[in-house]
Parts: sequence; structure tokens; C-alpha cells
Amino acid sequence: MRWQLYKKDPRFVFLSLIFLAVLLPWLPLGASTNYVLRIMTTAVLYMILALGLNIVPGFTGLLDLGYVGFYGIGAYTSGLLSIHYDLSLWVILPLAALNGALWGTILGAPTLRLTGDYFAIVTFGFSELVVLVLRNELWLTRGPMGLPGISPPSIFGHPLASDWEFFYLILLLLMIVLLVVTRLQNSRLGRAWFAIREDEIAAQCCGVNLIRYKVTAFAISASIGAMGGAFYAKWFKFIHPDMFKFWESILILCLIVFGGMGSIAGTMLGALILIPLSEVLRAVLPQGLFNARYLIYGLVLVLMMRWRPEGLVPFKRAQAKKAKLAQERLEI
Amino acid sequence: MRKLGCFLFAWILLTGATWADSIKIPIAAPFTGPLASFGEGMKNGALLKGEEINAAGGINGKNVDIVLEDELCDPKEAATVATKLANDPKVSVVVGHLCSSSTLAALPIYRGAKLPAISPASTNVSIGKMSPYYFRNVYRDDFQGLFLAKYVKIVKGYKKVAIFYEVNDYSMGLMLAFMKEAKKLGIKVLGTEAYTADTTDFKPQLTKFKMMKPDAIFIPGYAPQGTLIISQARSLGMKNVAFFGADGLDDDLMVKNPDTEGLFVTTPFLPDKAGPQAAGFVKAYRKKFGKDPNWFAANTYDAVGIGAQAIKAVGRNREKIRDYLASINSKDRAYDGVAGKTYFDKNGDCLKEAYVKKIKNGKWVSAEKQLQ
Amino acid sequence: MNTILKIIKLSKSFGGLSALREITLEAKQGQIVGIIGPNGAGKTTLFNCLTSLYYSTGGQIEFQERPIVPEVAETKRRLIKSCAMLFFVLGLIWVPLFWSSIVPHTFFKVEVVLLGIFILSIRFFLVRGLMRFQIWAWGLIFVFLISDLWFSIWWLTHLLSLGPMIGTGIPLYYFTVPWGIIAGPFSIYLISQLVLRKVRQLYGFRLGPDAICRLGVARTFQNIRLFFNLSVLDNVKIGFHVQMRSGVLGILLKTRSQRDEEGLTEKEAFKCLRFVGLDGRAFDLAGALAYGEQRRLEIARALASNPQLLLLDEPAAGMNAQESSELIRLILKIREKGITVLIIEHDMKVMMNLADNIYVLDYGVLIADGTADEIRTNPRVIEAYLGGGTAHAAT
Amino acid sequence: MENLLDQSSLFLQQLVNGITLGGVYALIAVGYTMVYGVIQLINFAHGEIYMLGAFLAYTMVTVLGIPFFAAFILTILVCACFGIILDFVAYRPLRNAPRLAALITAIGMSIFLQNLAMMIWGSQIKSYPRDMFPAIFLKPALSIGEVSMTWIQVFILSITVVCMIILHLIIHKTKIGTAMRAISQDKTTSALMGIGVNRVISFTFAIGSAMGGMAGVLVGLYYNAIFPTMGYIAGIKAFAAAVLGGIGSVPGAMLGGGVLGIAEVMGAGYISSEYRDGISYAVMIAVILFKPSGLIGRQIGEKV
Repeated sequence: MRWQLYKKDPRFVFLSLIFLAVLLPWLPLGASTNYVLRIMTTAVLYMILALGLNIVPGFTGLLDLGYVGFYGIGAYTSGLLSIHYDLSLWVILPLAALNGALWGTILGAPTLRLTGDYFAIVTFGFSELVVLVLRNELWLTRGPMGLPGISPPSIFGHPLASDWEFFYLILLLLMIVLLVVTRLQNSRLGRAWFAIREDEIAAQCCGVNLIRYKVTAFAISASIGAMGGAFYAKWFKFIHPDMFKFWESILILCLIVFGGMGSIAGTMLGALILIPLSEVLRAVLPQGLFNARYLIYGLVLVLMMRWRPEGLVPFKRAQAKKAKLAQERLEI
Repeated sequence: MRKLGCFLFAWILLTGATWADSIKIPIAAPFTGPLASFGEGMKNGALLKGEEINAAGGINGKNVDIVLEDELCDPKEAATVATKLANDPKVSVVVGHLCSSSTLAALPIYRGAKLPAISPASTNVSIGKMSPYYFRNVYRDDFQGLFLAKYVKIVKGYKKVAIFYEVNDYSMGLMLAFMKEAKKLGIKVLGTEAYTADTTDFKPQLTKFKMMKPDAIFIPGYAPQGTLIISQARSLGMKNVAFFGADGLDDDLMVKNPDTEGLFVTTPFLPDKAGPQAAGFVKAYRKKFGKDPNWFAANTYDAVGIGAQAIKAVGRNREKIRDYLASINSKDRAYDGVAGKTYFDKNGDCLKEAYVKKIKNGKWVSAEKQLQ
Repeated sequence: MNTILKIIKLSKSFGGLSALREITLEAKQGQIVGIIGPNGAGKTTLFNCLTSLYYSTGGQIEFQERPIVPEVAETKRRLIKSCAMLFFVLGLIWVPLFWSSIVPHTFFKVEVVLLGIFILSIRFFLVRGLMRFQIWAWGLIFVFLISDLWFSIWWLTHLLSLGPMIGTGIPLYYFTVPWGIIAGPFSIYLISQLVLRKVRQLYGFRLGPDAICRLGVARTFQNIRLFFNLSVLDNVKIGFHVQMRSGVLGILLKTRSQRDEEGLTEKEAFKCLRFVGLDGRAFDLAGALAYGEQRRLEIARALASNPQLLLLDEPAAGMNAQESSELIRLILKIREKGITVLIIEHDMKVMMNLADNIYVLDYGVLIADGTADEIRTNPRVIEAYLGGGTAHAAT
Repeated sequence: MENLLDQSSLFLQQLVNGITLGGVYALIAVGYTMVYGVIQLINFAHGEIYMLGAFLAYTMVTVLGIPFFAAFILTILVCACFGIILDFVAYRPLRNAPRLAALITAIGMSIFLQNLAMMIWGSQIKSYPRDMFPAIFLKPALSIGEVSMTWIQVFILSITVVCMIILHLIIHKTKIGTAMRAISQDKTTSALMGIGVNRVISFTFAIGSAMGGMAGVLVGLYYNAIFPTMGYIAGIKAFAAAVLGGIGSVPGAMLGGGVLGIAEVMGAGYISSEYRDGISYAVMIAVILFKPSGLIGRQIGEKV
């Protein structure tokens, strides 16, 4: 009896998936293992970013177009800290998360009173301003010269170099973020967010302080984005303002829309499918049509909203499954 | 679980390398995107050199396969392309990366895989000391800025100059070098104004320059924005102000615009000033592509030549090729290419002469007075 | 039986159209009070003003002697307005002084100019907040007062080092001396007032809907506002939101108190569902319930926040006879728990044998109040309801 | 004294540049204002229609050899049809979907159109051929001392003013104008009153897109540079102008465009040209925060 229950339990499904991922570096892929590993590391990084962004549109129903601003803030925090003070990744991650949360609150507090559309535009303005500051404040970020020479992360003194080490590191980060997001989802905070998403007026009358919970959602989402940025800087060893353009926000938004806004499994699935897709397209598409990839992402957004707005793993079905599971657990 | 498994399998097929035995020399440059016209020059130069090598029996009997890798001048793409090349055992030397930001992104990956790379077009100053595996057969921005300041002072004799730079590493590197030398030579820099890659309205900044009444305006940016700046300046009534720029403006796009009469730029390659092989190269290039080669084509032609020569000499081991390239470090051992003699210093940079050419009634013509 | 809710001369107008005019109403502890009236009489508007979803334009509401909607005297409004204006003017003078004294000494000219604009815009934002009695406005004022004080002291002590006013060439101390004389004492006085709580007390604050729910006022809605994509159990758990204490940290570290609280909430939620007879459907989505069950779920959610006062907005609408009699039994069970109930309803059968006291609203005006029998025979009520001169009593 | 003359003529020239830029932003902003006014949707893809206008005129003149003014009118018509198609394909099915869905569709369409143009016309900067428009455009129409205003600037400003007047008349005097205002108040009720809601909304899209396409051609003429990503930046600035003027009011869009154009040029001229785009973003955020109804707009009350 306990085994059937276990089989359907989402936690078990995630754990087995991650266990399978751990085997990936040892699969016999021959020459292109590193290339495959690098693509999968990017995919897992975008999974983390998508989980972070999912908290704002997915849980609370607010469209956040400025997510790449926090991603950039996290990356530059990590880059600058490791160049000037040579801190290790384990010190930088919490600092980057705090910095992201700080900026999330500074942006969120005054703007979360606005209606949906205006809020989306203000977050968009914020991320463009972040890119401008990153590009023009030479004294801080060396502007368009970028930040080369960021030291790679090191565990117990051994600096990580090969791709499978980075892959395991990003898997570890994914598990931490997954833990955080699932705990939040099934807690008082998560229910308050879902209430805000379903019906703000009713949520208010149930005692949910709208502004406070929206700002908390925004701050947590920003800190996860900044953490992703911190890893990215350490992994890439070079960051440049043009890497944090508006397009990244659209790509991450596309992941959660494709996967299913509000459902954790859907967001992860979305990232797992769409990110490697761009590499496959690079091999398939002829030389000239190279930026046709962005065309396809734009199309995905339009078609998904048209025919399946709830995404691959609809939030409603996930809730029903969760409720069924709770019922069975109660009967045992 | 089932979905994940079959997905991975289908994917391995796609990225599995083709096993036919030929020497692969990849060219990493922006073939699409805003700077596609520069990438095109590199493509033609490399293809031409590839044909010539194969016509002469290839390297140690094996044919040379020129592979074009498009990186859109975007650091993220460059890193993905670099990983792909670093993992390909058939690649032993890379000719590539035009934009400095994508070069900086690819550097750590090449160093990690001990893969030597020769850049025919990346002129940023800070790249040299970054990695022992990186060489380039083009001069650096600071040398170019210094040369331009000297040329402006001695040959043109301008006293008051304004600088209109684009906010990117190439353009700012040139500006800083030029201003340092200009201060030494007594040229007064009236002011500097900035623009971004996607600006089209330069009138506010140009109006400011108009009021300063400079003798000349230095545009260290790229050609697409250069033509706009010059024609918008002319329409603002700045008729007698001269314009000059660096290798970024050296492109046919400038010739099509009638306002750019009298514009002069520095360039590493002039058909009539270079050696005898240059004449052969220019004829072959015009026959194959129907237009004169710009300096990107010439430098890439040389870079592929240097790479082929290294492979011929020491085989396909990456470490040995790197040592061979590092050994070309003096004038007598230099590679005598189309764009002059190329030899590398300890940072992998090279010291090459710079020439000046200008637009005279609608054609690129080498300037009368060169500065040696 | 002390009065739990007192509404004095409450009025609300949507720009010209006055929905409520001078409503005075009382509810005693443990009583069931009914509000009836023809459609568009302003009943739902009254509920929305009570739970401050709307800002009422006049009058006062007190719940257990605590002011929900503060009574704003005209003198207070004028004092706040003048204080806001003075602050606005000081701000306008302060920013050019800030620029002129800071910019010459710094390398980051552009950044300082932007900082000045930013501070100026925050001051505009602040004046708007003051005008609408927002609490955060007072917090921000405190910060600015201290910065004004600090700068006036710094300017007065460094008179000689100040250069000319930017762009005009006039020496700066022509401005900083009068500024110091005005701003210094004014800041000190206002800070002391803030600290001694006098000004803050004078200044009543408006409570938001969530604060009112926390005080113990729960409500249901005329058109059902449930969280349809969440399970029935979760809907009720959200009702428990005000009674739970776990914060972000507690959740992330899954501390013992957080786990216990979740377990307790689950048990309580089941009890609530059993109370309204929905425990069989605990794990279905709220959207999958029948209409009557959704009505009862909304009541269960309202009860979950352990209210003293329950506002029911047309609970029996669209229900057949059997369902409404069940509803009456449920409301009586609620009253036994000691919860005061305020009902808006059209179904006379439900109102007549439930409500101890009934108020009748017509076009935003209170036309009658009293026990069920008095209302039944009151001519004005009949005329309002049935219109014209028909005299027979409403059934 | 001489310096003062220079300073003032610099200021006047910047003002002229600012007003022209403002005129262009106003033309694009009208598209945003009308669409948002009627169906409360931020039409992200409107910037792309502006870009398509510029490229259509370019193709018509260079490839099809149509004379300039004929191409100008034709571009306006084609853009109008394109606006209708865009509404029909992307927004009509989502008429009563949640606002988040419509917003995401708009972003998707904008990305799709941008890259489609990049595939068709390539991503290099193209410029209108010199002989395409009558040579008189480049000669200064009136010049006082250093300050000069070319005929092309006069042409842009006159067209902007004419369009605004026509639009104002349409909205306030014609039957379809009243229908538009009715729909912006309440879609369902106006449908009950017998207004063909979808027909009127398509008409709104048509006018907005026509103006956007016109602005595209004018910008191609004035700055002589068109490239596929020009729509995205100008679009956001035009939206900032629409919000600044008061979303939903046409005179507001004109005022907002003018103010934003002048603010940007003065900012670029006097404060710092690196933060040129930043100024319009900062203005947008400040206006949304402090005065969401904009300079002229009416305060939209929240009805529970």
C-alpha cells in the first residue's frame, strides 16, 4: 500500500528525476559529453530562474517583465565580490540573494500598488535601467569592457574546472531552490499567494495583507534570480552588460508559460524542453536563419496563450492531484 | 522518465561529429546580426585561403575544411560556440572572434581546453595578457589610437578635435588611447559624447559639437552608425568639419553615402602598399567575389595561412601548435602574409604597421601622405 | 448586551451619485441584525464601506469601541493640509540648495543631480500620502525631518565653504541662512510632536480590509468569491490566515512551531467543514461544488477567521426552500457560538424568523428599523418595496 | 556676449530637435492610447507595426519603384490592414481571457514580428536612397542664425498636428467615435446597445496602426536609418509618452510625446548622452508612480 502512495508523491518523482540526472555525465556520449553537459547545465540554470520567476506570475498572478534586472544584479554582485575580495561561491550566494531581495523590495514596495499592466511596464523600465547603469557606470562595473577573470567556484580548496563538476553544483542549487519553493507553496505564505492570484478582494477580506505578501513574493523571486546570476558569473568567468538584455526576461517568461504557470513540475519541464531546443535548432537551421530561434519562442508564447493558457502541466490539475494525495495519506 | 530518455537519445544523433578525416579550421565571427558585413569579409578571406591550400594539395595530404561558426557578436553565443569547438577533437586551431566582448567570453573556454586561437580582428587592449593560448594578427587599439593622434597632428594639423564614441569596449578603448596621446601632442579635445548601438537620432549630440566648432570629429565606432552620424551632421549644416575614424569605419557602407567625402580611417591593409602577394590576393578576391577585399578579408586570409603553416609544421596536437605560434616572435621568423609581416610578442599580440586611406569622390583610396 | 458595532452618519458618494446618506446603525453582541431594501438601495455598498473596500466619504464606524473608519474633523484636515503644503515648499527650496552645496565637491555630477531629482520626487509622493492620511507618510516625514535638520546645521556651520548657487553665481549663504532659521526649529518641533504622539493621535488612520478581518469582522460576498482552483480544504485554511503566525523563516526551516500550527489548522479546518456539513467534499476543488455547497463553503471560510461579527451578503439568494431552511438552521447554530450576524437578504421568510432587529434601506437612506413585526406593518417599507398605494402586507 | 548667443542658439536648436522627436513619439503614442483606451491592452506589437511601416516604404520605393508620396499613402493603408489582421489573429480570441494572457500574447507577437522582419530584410541598418524623396526636404526651411529647421521637420510636425485634429474629430464627432468611447467604458453593455464591438475595435487598431506606419516612414526619412529592432525601443518610449499624457486621451498622447521628446533631447544634450534612454524610462516610472492618470487623463476609479 505504502509503495503506491509513494509512487504518486511529487517529492518522490523529483528525487528520482534528479537521481537520473546525476548519472548523466557518465552516459557514453563520446566526444560531445562536455557539450551536452554544458547545455544541460544551462537548462538547469534556467530551471532555477524559471522557478524563481514562477513565484510572481505563477503564484501571485502579477506579470514581472523585469526579472533579468535581478539576474544581472546577482551576476555583477558575484563578479565584483570575487574580483575585488576573492570570496568563495558559498559566501557570495547568500550575499547575492540578499542583494536581490533588497532590490526586489526597493522596486516592489512603491510599485505593487499599481494595476497589473502598469506594474509590468514599471518592472520592464527597471530592468532596462539596470542594464543602462551596468553599461555606463565604468567605475563600478567596467561598463562595456565587461568583467573578465572571475575566479571559478571551489569546494574545499579544489577549484571546479570540468563541466561535470559544474553540472553537479547546479544540480545541488536546483535541489535547494526546489526545497524552498515547495515548502513555500504548501505553507501559509503559499496559500496566501494563491489566494491573491485567484481573487485579490476575497483574499484581502480573509486577512491577507496584499502589499506585504506581494512584496515578499517579489523579494523571494528576486533573490532566487540573483542566486542564479551569481552561479552564472562564477561559471562563465566573464560577464557583460549585453548578456542581461530584455530578451532574457521574455525567454524565462516563455518557459513558465509553456510549462504551466503556477506549477513547479510544469516550470521545470518547460525549461528542460525549451532551452536544449535552441541548441538543437542551431544544428538544424541553415546558417542564415540563425535568429529564427527567437521567432519560434515568440510563436510559442502566442500559441500557448491561444490554445492552452494553463500550459503543459496545468496548475488546476496539479492542485486536484495534490488534494487527492492528501486524502489518501489521511486514510492510511 | 520515458520522455527524458528518448529525448536524450535523439539528441546525441544530432551532435555526433561526422567522422570523415579532414583538418577542420573553424572561423568564429558574426555572420548575421548588426556586424554581418565584417563577418562576410572574414568568410570570403578564409574560403579563398582554404581553396588555395586544397588546390596546393592540402596540409600533409589532408584537405582543409573551413567551418563557419556564427556567434552574432554576442558573448553568450560565443561561449556556446567555443565549447562546441573545444570539444571537437578534429579542431586543433581556431581562427576567430571579431568582437572583443565575444572574444573575452570565449577566452577562458579555449584556455580550459588548451585550444590555440588566432583572432584576425579583435583589437581590444585587455585581451592580450588574458590567456597564453590567444594570438592575433591585428594591431591593438592603443597602438591605433596613438597612430591616429600622431597622424592628425603631423599630417592633418588639426588643433581642436571632438570625439563621438559608441558605448562599447572597442570604441572606448580607442577613445582613451587617442586622448592620452592627444594630450601629449597638444591636440585639444573639446568634448566627448556617447551614443548606443541602437541610437538613430544623433542630432542632440551633433548640435552640441556644432556649437564647439571643432576642426574634426573622431568617430571610433562602427560603420553602420558612422554613415548616419556624418549625414546627420551634414544636414545640421556642419559642412566644413572633417571626420576621421578607425578600422571600424573601414567598410563599403561608408562609400555608398555621398556625405562621407574626405573621411579618412586607419587600416591594417592597403592593396597598393602591401607586398607582391597582396596583388595576387586582390586579383583572386576580386575574381571570386566581385569586389575589393577589406582588411578583415586580408587578415583572415593571413590567419588561416598561419594556422595551416603551424599544422603543417607540428601536426595537430594543440599544445605543439601553441608553442609553434609562440615561437614566431621575431621579425626574421615572421609570417610574410598579405597584410605585411606578422610576429607575436609574449602576450600573443603583434606589432604591425598601420596605413591610412580616405574616401575620394566615392571610392576608398589610400591617402597620399602615409606616416611611417 | 454591549453594542459590538456602531455606525454613525456614514455616507458614501461615487462622484456626485450618493450611494449612502447619513446611515446610523447598531448591532448588539450575539444579535442577528437584518438589512433589507430594494435593489440598488446601497446595501452592498454599506458592507463594502464596513470592510473598507470603499473609502467612505463621511461618518464613523466603531467596532468594539475601536474606530475602523476614523472621524476626520475639519480642523484636523486643515492642519494636515497646511503641514503638507509647508513640507512641499521646504522640499522645493531644499533640493537646489542640496545640489549647489554637494555638486561642486563631488566627481559624480550626474549621479548627484539624479539623486536630487529622486529625493524631490519622493517628497511629492510624500505630500500625496499625507493628504490621504496614509501611515507610511508619517514614517517618511520622520526621515526627511532628520535630514533637513542635519543639512541646516551643516550649512549654518560651514557658511564659508559653500560656493555660489549653481548657474546663478549668487553666494549660497544668502539662501542657507534663512533656510537654517526656518527649517531647523520647524524640524525639531515636528519631530518632538511625532515622538510625543500628540500629532499622531490627532491623525486617525484608516484600517485596510485585512486589518479589519484581523479585528474579527468576516464577510461573504453577494456573488460568490471563492478560490475556485484550490481545494475546499485550502479555501478554509486561507480563512485561518489571520490566526496563524508562521513567517517566511519558520516556513523555510520547517520549524516545530510551524509544523504544529499546520497540523492544528488542518484539524480546525475539518471541524469548520463538519460544522457547515461539507466534510465529505474536503478534497474536491472549490469550483466542482454545487451552488448551495459553495455558499456554505464561503460561510465556513468566514467562520475560520474566528470572527466576533459575521457579515452575510444575500446568503440565501438562488436557494430552494429546502436549502434555505438548512441555511436558517446553520445561522442559528452560528448565533449559539456567540457570533453577531449582520445579514442582507431579499427572502422575507429567512429574514422574518431569523432577524432580531431589521433595518430598511431605500436609495441610500435608512427609512425604518425595528423588530420583524414592526417592519412588516410599517407603511413606508411597504411603499418602498411594492411601490404605489397598495396597503396589504408583504408576505 | 558671444557665448550667450551660442548658448541660446544651442538651446533653440535642441528645442527644434526635441519637438520633431516629440512629434514622432506622439504619432506612435496615439496607437497605444487608442488601443489601451478601448480594450485596456498594452499593444506591445504596435512598435513592430511602426518598424514595418518604415520597411514597407523602403521596399516599395527601392524594389517596386513606386514614387515616394504614392508609397507613403500605400504604406499607411497596408499598415492599417496589418493592424486589423494583428487584432483578428492575436487579440480577438483572447477578448475575455484574463489580462495576463492578452499581455503575454502581445509580447509574443512583438518578438515574432521583430524576428520575421529580421529574416526578411536582414538585420543591417538600411537607409532610404537619397533620390527617393524630393530634394527640397533636406534644405532648411527657416533658419535664424545658427538654428535651422529643415523642411522634413516641418513636414513631420504638420502631419502630426493634422492627424491629431482628424483623430480628435473622429472620436468626438462621428458615430464610430462615440462607439469607441462607449466600448472603453463597458464592452458588454455597448454590445447590448447594438454596437458591433469587434468591428469598432478593428477600426481602432486600423487607425492606430496607420498612424504608427506613418511615423515609421517619417522616421526613416528624417534619420535615414531603419533596422528591425527600431520598433522595440521607440515602442516603449511612445508608451511612456502615452502614459505621461494620460492613457486613453488623444491630446494626452500628443502632449506626452512632445514633453518626452524635449525631455529626452535636453537630457541627452545637457545632462548626459549615455543615459539618454534611461531618461524616458525614469520619466515613465515616475509618472506611473506619482500620477497614474497622467497629465490630462481622467482618474479611473476601481469599482469592486
